Amino acid sequence: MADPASLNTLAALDPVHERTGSVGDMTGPRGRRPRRAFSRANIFLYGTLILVSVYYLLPLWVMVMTSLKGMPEIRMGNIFAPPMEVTFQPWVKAWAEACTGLNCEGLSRGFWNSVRILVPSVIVSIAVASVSGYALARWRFKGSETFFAILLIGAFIPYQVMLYPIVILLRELGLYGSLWGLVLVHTIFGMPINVLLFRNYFAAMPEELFKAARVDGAGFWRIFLQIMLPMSLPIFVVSMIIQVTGIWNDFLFGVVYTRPENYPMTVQLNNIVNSVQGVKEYNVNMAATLLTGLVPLIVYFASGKLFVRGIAAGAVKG
Amino acid sequence: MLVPNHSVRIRDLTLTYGAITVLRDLNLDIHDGEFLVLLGSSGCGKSTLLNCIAGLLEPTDGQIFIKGRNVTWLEPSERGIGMVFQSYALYPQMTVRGNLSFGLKNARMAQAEIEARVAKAARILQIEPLLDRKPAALSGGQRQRVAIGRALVRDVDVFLFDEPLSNLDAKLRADLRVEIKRLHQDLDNTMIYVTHDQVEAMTLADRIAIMRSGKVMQLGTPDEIYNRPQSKYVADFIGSPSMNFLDGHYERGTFRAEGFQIDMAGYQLGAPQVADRPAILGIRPEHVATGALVNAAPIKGEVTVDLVEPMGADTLVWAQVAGKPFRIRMDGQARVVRGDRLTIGIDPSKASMFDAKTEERL
Amino acid sequence: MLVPNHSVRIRDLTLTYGAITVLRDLNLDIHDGEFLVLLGSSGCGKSTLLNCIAGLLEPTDGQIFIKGRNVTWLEPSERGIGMVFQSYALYPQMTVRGNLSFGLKNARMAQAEIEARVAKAARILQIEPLLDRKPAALSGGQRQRVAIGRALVRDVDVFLFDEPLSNLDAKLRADLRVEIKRLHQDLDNTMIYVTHDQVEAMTLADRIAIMRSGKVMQLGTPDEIYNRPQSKYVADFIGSPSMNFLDGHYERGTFRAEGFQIDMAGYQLGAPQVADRPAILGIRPEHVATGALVNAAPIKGEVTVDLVEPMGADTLVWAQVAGKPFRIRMDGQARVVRGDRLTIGIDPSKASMFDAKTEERL
Amino acid sequence: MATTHEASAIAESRAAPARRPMRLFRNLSAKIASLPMVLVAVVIFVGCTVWTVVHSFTNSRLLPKLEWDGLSQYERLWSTPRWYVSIENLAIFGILSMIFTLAIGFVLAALLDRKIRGEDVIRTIILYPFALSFVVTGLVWQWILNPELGLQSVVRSWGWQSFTFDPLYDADIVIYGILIAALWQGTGLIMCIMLAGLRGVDEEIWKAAKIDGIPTWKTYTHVIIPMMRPVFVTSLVLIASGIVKVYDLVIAQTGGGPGGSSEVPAKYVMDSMFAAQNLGQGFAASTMMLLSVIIILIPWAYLEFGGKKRG
Amino acid sequence: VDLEVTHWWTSGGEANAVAKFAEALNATGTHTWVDGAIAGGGDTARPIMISRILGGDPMDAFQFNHGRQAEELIEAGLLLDLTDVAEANGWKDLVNPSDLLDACTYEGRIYCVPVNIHSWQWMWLSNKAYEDAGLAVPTNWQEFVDTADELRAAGKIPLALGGQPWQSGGAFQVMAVALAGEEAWLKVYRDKDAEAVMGPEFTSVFEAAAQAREFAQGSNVQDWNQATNLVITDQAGAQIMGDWAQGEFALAGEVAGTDYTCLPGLGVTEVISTGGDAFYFPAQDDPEVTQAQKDLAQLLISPEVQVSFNAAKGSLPVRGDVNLEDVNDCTRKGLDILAAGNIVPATEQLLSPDTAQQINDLMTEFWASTDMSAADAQQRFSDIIANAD
Ligand SMILES: Nc1ncnc2c1ncn2[C@@H]1O[C@H](COP(=O)(O)OP(=O)(O)OP(=O)(O)O)[C@@H](O)[C@H]1O
Ligand SMILES: Nc1ncnc2c1ncn2[C@@H]1O[C@H](COP(=O)(O)OP(=O)(O)OP(=O)(O)O)[C@@H](O)[C@H]1O
Ligand SMILES: [Mg+2]
Ligand SMILES: [Mg+2]
Repeated sequence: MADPASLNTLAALDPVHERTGSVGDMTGPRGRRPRRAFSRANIFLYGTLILVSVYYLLPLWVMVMTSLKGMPEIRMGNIFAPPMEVTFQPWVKAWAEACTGLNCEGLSRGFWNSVRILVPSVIVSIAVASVSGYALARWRFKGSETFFAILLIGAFIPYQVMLYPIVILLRELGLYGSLWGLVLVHTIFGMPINVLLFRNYFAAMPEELFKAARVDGAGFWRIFLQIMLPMSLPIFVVSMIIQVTGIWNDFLFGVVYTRPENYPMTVQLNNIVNSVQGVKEYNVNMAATLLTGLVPLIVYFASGKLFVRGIAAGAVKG
Repeated sequence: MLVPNHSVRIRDLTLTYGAITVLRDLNLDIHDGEFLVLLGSSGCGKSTLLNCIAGLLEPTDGQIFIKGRNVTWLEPSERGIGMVFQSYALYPQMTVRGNLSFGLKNARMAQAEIEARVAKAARILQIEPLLDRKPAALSGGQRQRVAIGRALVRDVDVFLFDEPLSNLDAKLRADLRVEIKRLHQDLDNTMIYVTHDQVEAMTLADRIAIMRSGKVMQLGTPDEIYNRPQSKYVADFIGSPSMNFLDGHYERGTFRAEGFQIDMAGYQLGAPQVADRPAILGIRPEHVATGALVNAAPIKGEVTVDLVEPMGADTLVWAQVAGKPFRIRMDGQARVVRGDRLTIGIDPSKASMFDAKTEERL
Repeated sequence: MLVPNHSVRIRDLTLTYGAITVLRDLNLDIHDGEFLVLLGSSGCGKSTLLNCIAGLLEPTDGQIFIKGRNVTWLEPSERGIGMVFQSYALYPQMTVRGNLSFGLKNARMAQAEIEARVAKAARILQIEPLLDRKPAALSGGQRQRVAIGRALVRDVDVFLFDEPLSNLDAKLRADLRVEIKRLHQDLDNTMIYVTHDQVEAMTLADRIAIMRSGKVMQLGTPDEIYNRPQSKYVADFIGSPSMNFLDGHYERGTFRAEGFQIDMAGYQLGAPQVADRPAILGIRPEHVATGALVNAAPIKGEVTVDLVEPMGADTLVWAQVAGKPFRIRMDGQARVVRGDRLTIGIDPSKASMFDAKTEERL
Repeated sequence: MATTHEASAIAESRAAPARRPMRLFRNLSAKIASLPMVLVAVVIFVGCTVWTVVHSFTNSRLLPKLEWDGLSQYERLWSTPRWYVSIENLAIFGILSMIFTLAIGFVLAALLDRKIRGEDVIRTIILYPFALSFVVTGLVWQWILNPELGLQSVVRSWGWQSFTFDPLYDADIVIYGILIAALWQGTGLIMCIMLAGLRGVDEEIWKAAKIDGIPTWKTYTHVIIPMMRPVFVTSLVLIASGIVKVYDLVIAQTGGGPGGSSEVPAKYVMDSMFAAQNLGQGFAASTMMLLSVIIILIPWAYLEFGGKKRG
Repeated sequence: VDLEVTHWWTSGGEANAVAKFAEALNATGTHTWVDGAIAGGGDTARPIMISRILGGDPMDAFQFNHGRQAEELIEAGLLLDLTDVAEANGWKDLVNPSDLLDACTYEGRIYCVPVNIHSWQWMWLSNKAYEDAGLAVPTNWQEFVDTADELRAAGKIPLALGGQPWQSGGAFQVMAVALAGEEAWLKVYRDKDAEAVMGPEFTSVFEAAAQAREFAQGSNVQDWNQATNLVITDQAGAQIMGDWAQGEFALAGEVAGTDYTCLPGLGVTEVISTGGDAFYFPAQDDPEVTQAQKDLAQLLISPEVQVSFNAAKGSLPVRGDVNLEDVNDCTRKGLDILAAGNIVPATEQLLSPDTAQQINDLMTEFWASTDMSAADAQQRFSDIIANAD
């Protein structure tokens, strides 16, 4: 096999030998390429990410720091500086003492209202959306896609357009002012995006599974409950996060479609923030803001990776 | 009635998606206890047909009978069928036992009966030790066994398989193929099996239906399909490596092509009288005699080896005849290399001849 | 130097992911112009090895030489390799032409040169009419041709294929296999080809490397691998239907098993002296003589047919020997049915014998 | 043979219930289950929209009334300077926020996709603002951008006396001040979607590009981004649906100021309906918003869905 | 009976005042005041109120600026007719000035209770700010204009102005009545005479407004009371704001005359407008509630409540027969002007909310952008007036 031609080739490669070591003794680079921990690319990459993180964290930092300062310190100093003297008074005030009109109970009054709104709204809206998404993905009927298209366009309609007609609608249904009326409104407005997510998710699930279940004699509901549901944790997490944040943060619906005893926390927040008494009490405002944002934030931090996974399954495909 | 006992009858089945017609006036009778394989290239409508039989797709027109019952409008679960899918389609969150009993529970069967059936199916398929595992903890072959078990427990008249082995590797595929064959021998159910793997089709089928664009091209035993294909399409489709085709003319008992002619005396014509016409002669690579066997063949010739593909048990040799590639299948122990001259022999009785225009068998 | 002209040399290659060692001290020399197939079951590290050669994975230890150059630390594009992937990995938004020329443009090649190369590759692969289509408008086989073209235009020394045909159906797979083989004959490049399909391996390879858990079990020509497997693993792995194994004892030139014994006189032992020990005898189904050939075989016996799998060109018969399934491959024209008694003959010179403990060839 | 077929077929069809069941009742539970969706689509989205459009041709004031007033609400709308300011702002805000959200979202996702350490932490940091409402977002950024207390004063206190950054009090750039807050709140979600999209890209594509010697950035621009079209479309839909509704943020951050320079259409609608008690005007403005949405959506829907049917 | 009352009085002084109502109602023993305060001003609160009334689940009473805002609700029969209470208690005689009650009257029936008189026509000046700049506190608009530059030089904002549109519209309207005179003002605001807008009187108003715009540079606040706070903390020299600003001064412990100075009608034309707040009562089915609503209506206008409420709110009582003792300087001035009958109607009574909104928008734009000339603004103002209904 060692013919002269091959020797020629080797000779021609000689300059290379000098650079990378000869074949004969098998020297030269070996194993993993040596890599500086601080390569230029890495510095750029991590540098950018750190800068970005600072930008995103800055407001949170400002909120927390401000909420721990007293008013004089705020007026004097730098909003980014940590408090020289930590005080929890603003938190106490925001939670329990801040006044709106005659009510001086702070946010505490709204918190439980928000919970009472949140729980049924999230459950009902997700239940309805998931069933609809499932029907759209797996049980198409004549016109179902048209309804879905309308629903999607509905996502773009400004809420203001529907504020009045829905008031009238709720009045006719006798639900106006009740908690269930509000649940209905949240279900309606959460529908487009959630149905889209669920539909895409269920459509991406193997069709054969669904067929197998039908052959096994399972009907619409049984397939949904026993086959689809147990496989849909990620998308439920995504949907839940979107609904929890959306509903918890809602102000307009909460205030337009219910009565004061049901006003959610955001109404209190708005009241605290907008009831300026003399100077704005920024520390109280920030504490109130943080308190209000706590629930969705916790949900976010807790759900972590599932969210990305669910998004991947529900938003990207389809 | 004198007709054979039909298990599944399909009458004028048509299925369209908007403007696309996937199945067109399809008729098919499947005998009781028969193993019928639907074979065809991708997209020809095999799965669609199977789904129609299962009731998972609604036909646009036509009727489907199972065991003499018109099931066209029945729910899948009421048709007495079981189905096994390519992707196994096991319920991922249930154990194997749960998977097997799901359908039975849906039918509100008594617990004791369910257990008995699951146990029996598990025994038959040898998956008893796996009953409490979840599908994720099973290998591909085991999963497919469970999927088969799911059909088994339901004690159905007709088994439908949609490419059940495609997701398995070659080795496992061969093993499971044998198991399915055995299962059929033991159960004597009707089985309809979709595949596009012809080895599977040939080994498993009692009869094969070759499909093309929503129509059945030929329905027959593997032997018929292989040895007496009714059209060039079927001839080309079946057999790997595929049949060699030679273009030429049929003239009074002789096939003439550029550079040679073959006396078709031993060939059994489809019709007593065949007029002269342009024709195509098809010869399977393994029907080309080489070595010692050449002498037994009526017609001989010589070719040059272009390419050699050793495949273990046998060796495929590529040569040229009339300017077109010509495949010859030789024994695995044959030692040939590129450039060798090879004497070959052809036996017209093992060949197939087609009309050049209609591509139908002559 | 007297070493053969090596195109790719791999020295002590080790790759670990944390605690998992995927490749362990792997050495492999691939000749210039050779078609080497890496064959092994799923997860044995074939792709990992290929990716190391391509420079897509960094080895933990060891060296890689291509054409005598130590490329261990070079970028993939500088190694003079082209790679073809199972999923084709075409750039979906570019036309075929764009796919072929993207790499060249990036290397700032002159426009005229690029065009010439693309045209040449397109001619070789017969994809000229497709040049202005996007991948989505191509069939699987066409896509894979384009993917090969992408390596072709780069005029590389070494082609790497990672299961390029797995996504294609059987028919197309067979066709493309031949094309790759032809391509290799025409180009005379070194090709390293990963597959777990043994037919592919057998037909394509100049040499096959059988891998198992990150090690090369046997490296040899298809003929060597098939006929003289060095271990039971390799023997079992190669060949479909797989080899029949009989458990027994090797005692002074004779293989004894429950119920029968075989005189191993014709068997070529690996070592001149082999001590008595428990052994396993392996016989390929196609090496079991039947019909007229039985008389030529030194050892004869009789079995009952359990199951028949007609496969067109040949027929697989399942029987039992010493209580274990025993496969026999017969001619496709053979007519046997379940229950038939069959006389078989075995030729020890075509058998393989392994140590029962080490499973190595005796 | 043919006659036997016929006979048996007839026998079979006589014996069995061969009638096609009523279409309406097939899969009844699926239809019942879809009822809420159908109702929402028809009653709420179509019904309320029609209601609004109809009332935009009336002179409804505090209460909706069906007193026809022709096109006068529209004439009035298009002769109102504030409306022009609003749509101009929305256009600037919309285009910029689309571009920046997509760009930043993608770049961040691409950075995170580089197998970096601490990906989870950074992803959470970028995503968390999405949990906060626009009201909160507006407040915090109003606070940070406040020239007397926020960023500007801090930088000045470091000695850079001439540093000026008070977008919320400068009519010319106030919309950018809002944009900063909007981006802070919204990019996280888009980044997540993009990240998911990037993770969905076949790894072999990357390998192929590496072997072709394509630099990473070029692989992104020439291969990956074109591949992620559906992801970009989803993102765009999400961003766009948010943009049309931008209201809370403006209210919380600037209240439309300074001098009405950060007005947006949604605010115009709200103010017309409730402050000016001129419902007809508000409805006319909403109708225009809706119209613009439809004008944007129809070509998109046509591209997305129209093509599929033909192919 | 629990009576839910919705209002947007949430600033310190306002809340204090509302508390007087609540105390009075709770003191009856039979009724309870349920407070439904919504912060953010009328623009936030109005949609909520209207939705609730429309939705068929109204509150029991709500605060509104009386005037033309509620007309349609009355037409639709959604509000409680208070005529019987009014007649029984002789509101007609005791409400002073009488046009306050007229504003509550629609086709001869009375639908609301006026609770206070608020006048817009005030300018509030910080004595300390002028002192710091070494200046005398101005006594009229001209003096203010003359000293503005010096004040600015001393690092003070001459004129504090918040960013809410109604503040801009209001400040302009105050300047208009003060500088153009009552007659010209009425021609424009009441008679909708677009010609008058282009007349010399209003030309000078617009010029003055353009000057004022200069003076207001630098007051980067949004809410009115933050602007007031600039005056309280002596960062700004003056603010044009209604008498409700007094509540803030009071809350900050400032004393009229010593800490701050007030100039009704900008010290030029000493009139006050008789705007104010009123309470409406949505019609309810439950007769018990209806009775309670009427009780509340009567209570709101009762002398004791009027005194305590208005003292806290810094506004004037709606009845002439109550005696406000120890009122401060400014309130005294207001009462005197009221007694002298130098009153003009409030703009809410003259302009529809729609027109008011348009004017506010124009003024907001004008105050904020230095590139809109006085003449341009005048022209656009005239267009709005020409189209006003
Ligand atoms: N929902 C659908 N809408 C339109 N056409 C469809 C639809 N489903 C299937 N088809 C078309 O019907 C034809 C038959 O599809 P089918 O799945 O039955 O093929 P197949 O023979 O099973 O192929 P494969 O071997 O790839 O599974 C295909 O050409 C396909 O494009
Ligand atoms: N990133 C990784 N981290 C840890 N283990 C890995 C990783 N990638 C691969 N492996 C492991 O390395 C082993 C070899 O993988 P490789 O992809 O090379 O197998 P293969 O022989 O190509 O198999 P296949 O035929 O399925 O492609 C597998 O067991 C796999 O689990
Ligand atoms: Mg199929
Ligand atoms: Mg691999």
